[in-house]
Amino acid sequence: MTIATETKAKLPPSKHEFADVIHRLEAGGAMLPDTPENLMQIIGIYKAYAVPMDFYWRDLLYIAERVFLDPFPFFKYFIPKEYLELHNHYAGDDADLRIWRGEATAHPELLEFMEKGETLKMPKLLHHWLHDRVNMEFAEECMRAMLWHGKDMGWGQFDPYLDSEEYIANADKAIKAYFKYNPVMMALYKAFPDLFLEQCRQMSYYSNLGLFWEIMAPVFFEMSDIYDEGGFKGVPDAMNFLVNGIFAIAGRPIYHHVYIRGECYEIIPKSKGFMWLYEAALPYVEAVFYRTSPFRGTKSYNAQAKQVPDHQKDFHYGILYADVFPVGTAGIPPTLLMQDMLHFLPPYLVDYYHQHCRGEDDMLIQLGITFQRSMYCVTSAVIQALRTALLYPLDDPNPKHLQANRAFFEAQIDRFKRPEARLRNIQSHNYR
Amino acid sequence: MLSALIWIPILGAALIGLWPAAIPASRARLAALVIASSLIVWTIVLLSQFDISNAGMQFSELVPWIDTLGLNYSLGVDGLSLPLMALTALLTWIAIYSTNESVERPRLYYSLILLVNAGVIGGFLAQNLLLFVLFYEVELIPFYLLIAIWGGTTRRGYAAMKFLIYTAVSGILILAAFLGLTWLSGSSTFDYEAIITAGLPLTTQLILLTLLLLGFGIKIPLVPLHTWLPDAYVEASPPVAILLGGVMAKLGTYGLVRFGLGLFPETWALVAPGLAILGAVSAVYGALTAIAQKDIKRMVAYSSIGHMGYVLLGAAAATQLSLVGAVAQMVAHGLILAILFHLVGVIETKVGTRELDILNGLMSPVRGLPLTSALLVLGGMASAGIPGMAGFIAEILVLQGSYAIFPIPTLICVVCTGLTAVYFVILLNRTCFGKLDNDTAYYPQVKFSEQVPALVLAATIFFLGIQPTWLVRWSETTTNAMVAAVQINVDRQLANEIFDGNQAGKSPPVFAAVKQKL
Amino acid sequence: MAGFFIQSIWLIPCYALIGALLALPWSPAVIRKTGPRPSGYVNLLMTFLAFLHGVFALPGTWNQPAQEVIIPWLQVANLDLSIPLQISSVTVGATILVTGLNLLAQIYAVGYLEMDWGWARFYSLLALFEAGMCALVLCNSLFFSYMILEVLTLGTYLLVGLWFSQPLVVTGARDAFLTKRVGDLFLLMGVLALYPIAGTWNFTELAQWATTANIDPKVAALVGLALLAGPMGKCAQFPLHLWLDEAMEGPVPSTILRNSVVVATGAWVLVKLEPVLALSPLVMSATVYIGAVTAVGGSLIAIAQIDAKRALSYSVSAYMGLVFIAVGTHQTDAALLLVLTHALAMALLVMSSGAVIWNNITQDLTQLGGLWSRRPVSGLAFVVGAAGLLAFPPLGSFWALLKLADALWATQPVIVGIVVVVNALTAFSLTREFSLIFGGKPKQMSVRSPEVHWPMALPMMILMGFNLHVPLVLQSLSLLPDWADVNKNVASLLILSSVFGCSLAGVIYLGGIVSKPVRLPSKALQDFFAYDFYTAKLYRLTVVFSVGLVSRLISLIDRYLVDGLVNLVGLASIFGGESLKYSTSGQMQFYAFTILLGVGVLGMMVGWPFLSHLALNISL
Amino acid sequence: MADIVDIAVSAGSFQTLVTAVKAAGLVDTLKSPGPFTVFAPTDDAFAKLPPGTIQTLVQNIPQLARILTFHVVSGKLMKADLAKLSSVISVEGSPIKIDCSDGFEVKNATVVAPDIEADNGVIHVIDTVILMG
Repeated sequence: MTIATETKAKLPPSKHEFADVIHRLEAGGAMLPDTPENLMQIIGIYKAYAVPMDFYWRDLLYIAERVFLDPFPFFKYFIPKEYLELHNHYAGDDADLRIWRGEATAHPELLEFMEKGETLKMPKLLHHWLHDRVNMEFAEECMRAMLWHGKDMGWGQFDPYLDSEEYIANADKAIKAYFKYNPVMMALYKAFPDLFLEQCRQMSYYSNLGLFWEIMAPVFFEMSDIYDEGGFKGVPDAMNFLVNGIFAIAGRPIYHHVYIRGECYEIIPKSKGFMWLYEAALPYVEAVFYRTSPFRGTKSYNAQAKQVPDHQKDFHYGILYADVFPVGTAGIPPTLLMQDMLHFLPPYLVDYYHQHCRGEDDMLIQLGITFQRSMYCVTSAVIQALRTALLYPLDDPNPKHLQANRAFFEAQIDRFKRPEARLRNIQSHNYR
Repeated sequence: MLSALIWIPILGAALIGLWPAAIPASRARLAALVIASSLIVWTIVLLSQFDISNAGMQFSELVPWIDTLGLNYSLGVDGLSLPLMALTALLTWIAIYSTNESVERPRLYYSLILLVNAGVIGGFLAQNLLLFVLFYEVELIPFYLLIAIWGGTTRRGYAAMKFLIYTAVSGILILAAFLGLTWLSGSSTFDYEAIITAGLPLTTQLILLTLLLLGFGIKIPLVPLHTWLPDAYVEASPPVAILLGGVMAKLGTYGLVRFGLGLFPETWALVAPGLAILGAVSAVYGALTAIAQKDIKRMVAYSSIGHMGYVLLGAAAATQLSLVGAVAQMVAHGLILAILFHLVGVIETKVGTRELDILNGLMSPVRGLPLTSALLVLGGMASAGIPGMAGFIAEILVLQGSYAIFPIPTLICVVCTGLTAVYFVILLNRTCFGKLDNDTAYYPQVKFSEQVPALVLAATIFFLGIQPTWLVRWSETTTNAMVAAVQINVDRQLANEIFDGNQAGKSPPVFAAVKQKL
Repeated sequence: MAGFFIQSIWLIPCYALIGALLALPWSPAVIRKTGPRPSGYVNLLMTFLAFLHGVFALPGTWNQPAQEVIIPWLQVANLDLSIPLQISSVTVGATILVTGLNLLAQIYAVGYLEMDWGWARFYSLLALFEAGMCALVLCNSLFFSYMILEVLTLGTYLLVGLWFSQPLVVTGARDAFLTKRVGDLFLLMGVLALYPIAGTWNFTELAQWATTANIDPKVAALVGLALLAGPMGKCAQFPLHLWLDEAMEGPVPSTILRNSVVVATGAWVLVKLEPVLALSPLVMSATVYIGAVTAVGGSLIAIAQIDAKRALSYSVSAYMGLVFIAVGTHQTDAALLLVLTHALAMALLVMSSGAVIWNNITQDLTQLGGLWSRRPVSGLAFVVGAAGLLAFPPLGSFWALLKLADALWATQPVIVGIVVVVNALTAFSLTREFSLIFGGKPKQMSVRSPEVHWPMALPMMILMGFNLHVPLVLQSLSLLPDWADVNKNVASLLILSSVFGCSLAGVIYLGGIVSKPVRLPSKALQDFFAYDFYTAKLYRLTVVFSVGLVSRLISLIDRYLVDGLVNLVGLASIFGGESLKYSTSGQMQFYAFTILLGVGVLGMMVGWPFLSHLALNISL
Repeated sequence: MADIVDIAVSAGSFQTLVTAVKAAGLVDTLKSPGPFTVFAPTDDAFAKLPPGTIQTLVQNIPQLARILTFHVVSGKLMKADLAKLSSVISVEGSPIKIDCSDGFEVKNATVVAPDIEADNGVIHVIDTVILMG
């Protein structure tokens, strides 16, 4: 609070539509109001999100590194033991940087769910057919959003690299090795090299997103643990944990390795110097939180109706903008994620949902809105991290610097002025 | 056997209403449900015992009552009244079940509903004209009270009074016709069987028949005598609206066929063209007014006017097919109207409005009312005559049966099924489709028990649509006999020559025959 | 063995219905803990069973006369509504086509809708369509055909409305339902009117009856026109074509079926009704005119569309127009052959464009481009589909169009001209679409575009393979003419028209001569085609407007004139100083007065014949 | 005169920077003739970064090198030269904003000691580690 008064003393109040939010950000807070209820919700949902995420990143890496260009990847969602036991680089005893104090292998709740699901213990295939499983399609959709928006966003060097001669040469080696004993595909590769290269680029994005989420999962687990231990005093604490986390792991390399018959092909070597922050996190936030593509159940793709913008930069359909109310019906993709999180809600969140709206029956939407709140918190962390990295401290004595900070905050919040943005809604507790 | 159907509800009503000790609402409801269920069971027993190859009255009961007046307690059931009786039993149960558990003054409410039930069933069973009028008038007062006390808004008093006056006049007209009929035909009693109009001069018959038609026309109701209907249906609470539209209005159509067609086989042909046109006009009028409505309950109410037009058309044409169709349409319409009113009621309780411009996106599976919406789609489409549901086969029978006699009104009615689709699509598009409003869409959930009536009705509608034999088999013999009577009375010889009963399209040219005779 | 499958042929529609029912528990409000995908798998399995059943039954029908199985349904008064099933190689073959395309579309949907949660509804509705279409081809009765078409109309409403939160979907579903319903109702009028004249609804008996029928040409024309309206609605013919455009709001997998086999239901009924329609030359020429206008108009509109799905949908209308022309000129064999080849080729075209739309987000042709090298599977599918749709020997439609044109060459050269023009225009249109999607340089939205995953690619490849083998299949069914008997002039004219259309579009859209985006000299003309001759606007200004106006008018009359009388009188009573209590005796009188008035009017109407008769008597 | 590395080592307030440069294997590069302009963050500047940042970077040499090369511009640009520019392109490839209107600011860092000349270039000491973006 002291910081806030100081800042206000130095700068006149903002005239922005969301002046309250701007002032909160300038005081080191988040876009999400700081209430115990909000804190409880976002931490609870982080935990519920992290468990399927633990599946996502393992499977994404498995697909990128092992399944690779299999034309009929029927079993790509069946993670082999090797990848379930793959050590997360940011959890466990042998971590590069121990963010979560838990173990490095797959989360026990995830393993339990994979074994028993919501029904009974039965073979994997039956679980798959019963749709009693993690909706990996959601992760792939996020990957596709990053791929499709990749070139236009201008973040990092990852996407331009995919078009470089060097990348094509690396990919060529891997593709030839992969189809060494498959003359049909080899012939096809000769005829349509671009077909395979484009698939390979997609695989590189699988790897990119997998490596990104490998970090987010332990971050969220740790936040949940800290909260359970009574560690966070408010939403800003949680956000600051995220900000610190972003910096701590900013330098994590982003790469794409493929393992073919025991040999590693470095399609994107670590030595390219691609970093978590620039090549994965920022593109991810832009592509998935902000942009993605319109849900077919809410927008017409009719070219004459002009409901889909002409330019990718005008796409604003991410979770920060999405209408969660239709979740559960046809054409609303986040339903897959909401369903995934439904399995892993912490008990206090289940109790909380039972007390509101329709309780058990509309938990899918209640948790969706909680998720939206929590993603506003994550986005706040990204905004604050960018401010730390590129601008000035909040207590900078130079008013010009503070003005620059404010201009930055206002520019960020301007993106939520659109009518469909949910920033307005999450300010109130009645939005649930 | 039949008396039980009348006296069980009356006794039940008395029991619930007059029980000395205080009964909690749930107990009253339970008692009413038990009575209604026993009526259903009893009806099923009757259905199983009923001989469908017999055209005449079955299970007849006759107790002389007031000889001097010619009033006898004479009951009987045939293929015309049986399906309607079964419908009444089912809809009474539905009405009781779908009543809000915390209804005010539950004892009075449930006893009134049971009284209504007794009155209507009595009307269907009465084989004495005076007895019929008695029952016909008896159910008015409970209905009046049900609308006036448990009705919707401040207009309920107005609606109830309007309803009362209209239908009372209807009763008076019918009474007048019956009195005149018995008096002029020289019958010593009012027993249905004893009355023969054949000897009366045509003019007299026509006047009497006109009186009857006006009386029943108010009840059905036909345009332009319908103005009590939108108010009464809309102001009544959904269970009462179900009884009004599903059950009570059927007394009108039943009376039309039973007493109009049944007692005046000779003159029927004379009024039939007018009736057919009136049927078509009602259908068009109901459909077009429904399109313009902004209130879904009012829309459904007007749809009722339209659908009654088909019944009228079928009755007017009076071919074997059209008459079976008309009876089937009465049943189908009762079921469909009931499901629609019930669902509209559910929507109103949960969402708090019936305004088309406010409702939106109720199909949404988590926050909306998905099952209610799905059933509403079904009900609307059944009403619009989509095959596979009860409404379709009834309409087809009426239309095919009437086409040969009244091609133009029939084709107009075909157009009306299209218009019906228009307003139901408007209703469904606005209510079920679309997006929920984030500011308001925190509706309470529909409990399973609230869905039960609609599920039962939907299952019945589907069953009768897929197995329509169960809809028509009861009435076929009776209606055939009635049609035969119309023709035989016109000209026995002529009828014998022409009537071969093979093809609907080759129905004898009744009207030509009548004209010749005139 | 085949005998068993033939006797139980009625099971084919039942498989799908069972599938639809089994899918219901996965509706979102029922099973909540697990996802809805099993509903899809169950339906896939049932469709596969239906497909196998058809395949096993087919050999038994080979070179056999058509068998008929009667299933009793309803017998009332003097109307016998039993369901006659016709089992012949044509009908069984048609079920195989329907179930086969359904199977492919359902597999495709597994991929296309992998992010969707509405599987239960979607697959149930697909199953409903499958059941309906199989029942339609098997049943040999006009009445039941009408019934099925009505049910499918409702199915269209619900299937187009799958994504019901989206406003254009809602209006699209509405318009699809109402337009088809208009056609259905005219059909119903025809059905009702036909029975008293013909005494039967059985197609075979109708055909027999038609050979000897001697009816008033006016009646024949009216009945025929009414019967024609049903197929017009289903086949999206002018002026009932608008719904197909709006139905494109639905998901692509349903579009695969809609554009290939669902529209063909109308054509099927039309072919079945041909003997009845032929009773009136007027009806036949109306059929040809409607077909010709739709074929030429549809293919012109298709060229002006910028939406990938809509461009194809207008080609569908155009080809169904050709089917109308074929039926109108008594070429039912050619019509059926065209329906078959069109269905296969169009399904492939839709699959291909759907695959592109799926991961390029946009449907706008002008935003796509440069995909050929990266999307060869989709690209080849499009090429094969286009070749299969056009007169492009040796693929399917060439033979159908040849058969049609050949038969008319001598007698009605103008119609041959229309067929050639439509073929050329469609060739232009498809090449244009291909060039815009796959040719040129990548644009912003197509810059990253990997080929789709196997659930979409696999059915596409299977169907592509099947399209390539259509000539062999046709030959083995001895449906191909001997090359020696072929009218070489007609054949070369058709081929030339295809080549002309393709190369012209290729030059314009692939070459650098014409500046992009290609525009007609007149903006007004371009918009006239792009916005479908402004038909939607026309309807809004005429039909919709007038129905709305009349209904409001009647409603006002109802409120203020009929009912208002009561209230007016009540108002008068206020001025009379009475209190506004509804139960006052004064008002009772007014009510009574109104009722009396109503009674009087009704009495006049009912008694009119009598009164006029009386008047007549008196005057005599 | 000494080269850039020598100056940094001898100054004593660039221990983190020197360690990082050594870890990233950039010593030889910075000892080469160049010339280079180096924006050298002080130890205090590194200390301002949230905990863990440096640890992760040191574990991943290419990534560390990328951050460091962002602080290097090829050519010898004195403050006077930089004052004429609004931005320069770093060796990493991304642009660095320069603002000399009010003091001497490089992106969000302030130059605390400009124009320390070396054999193979010039060092400007900055108070904040600058990052791309």
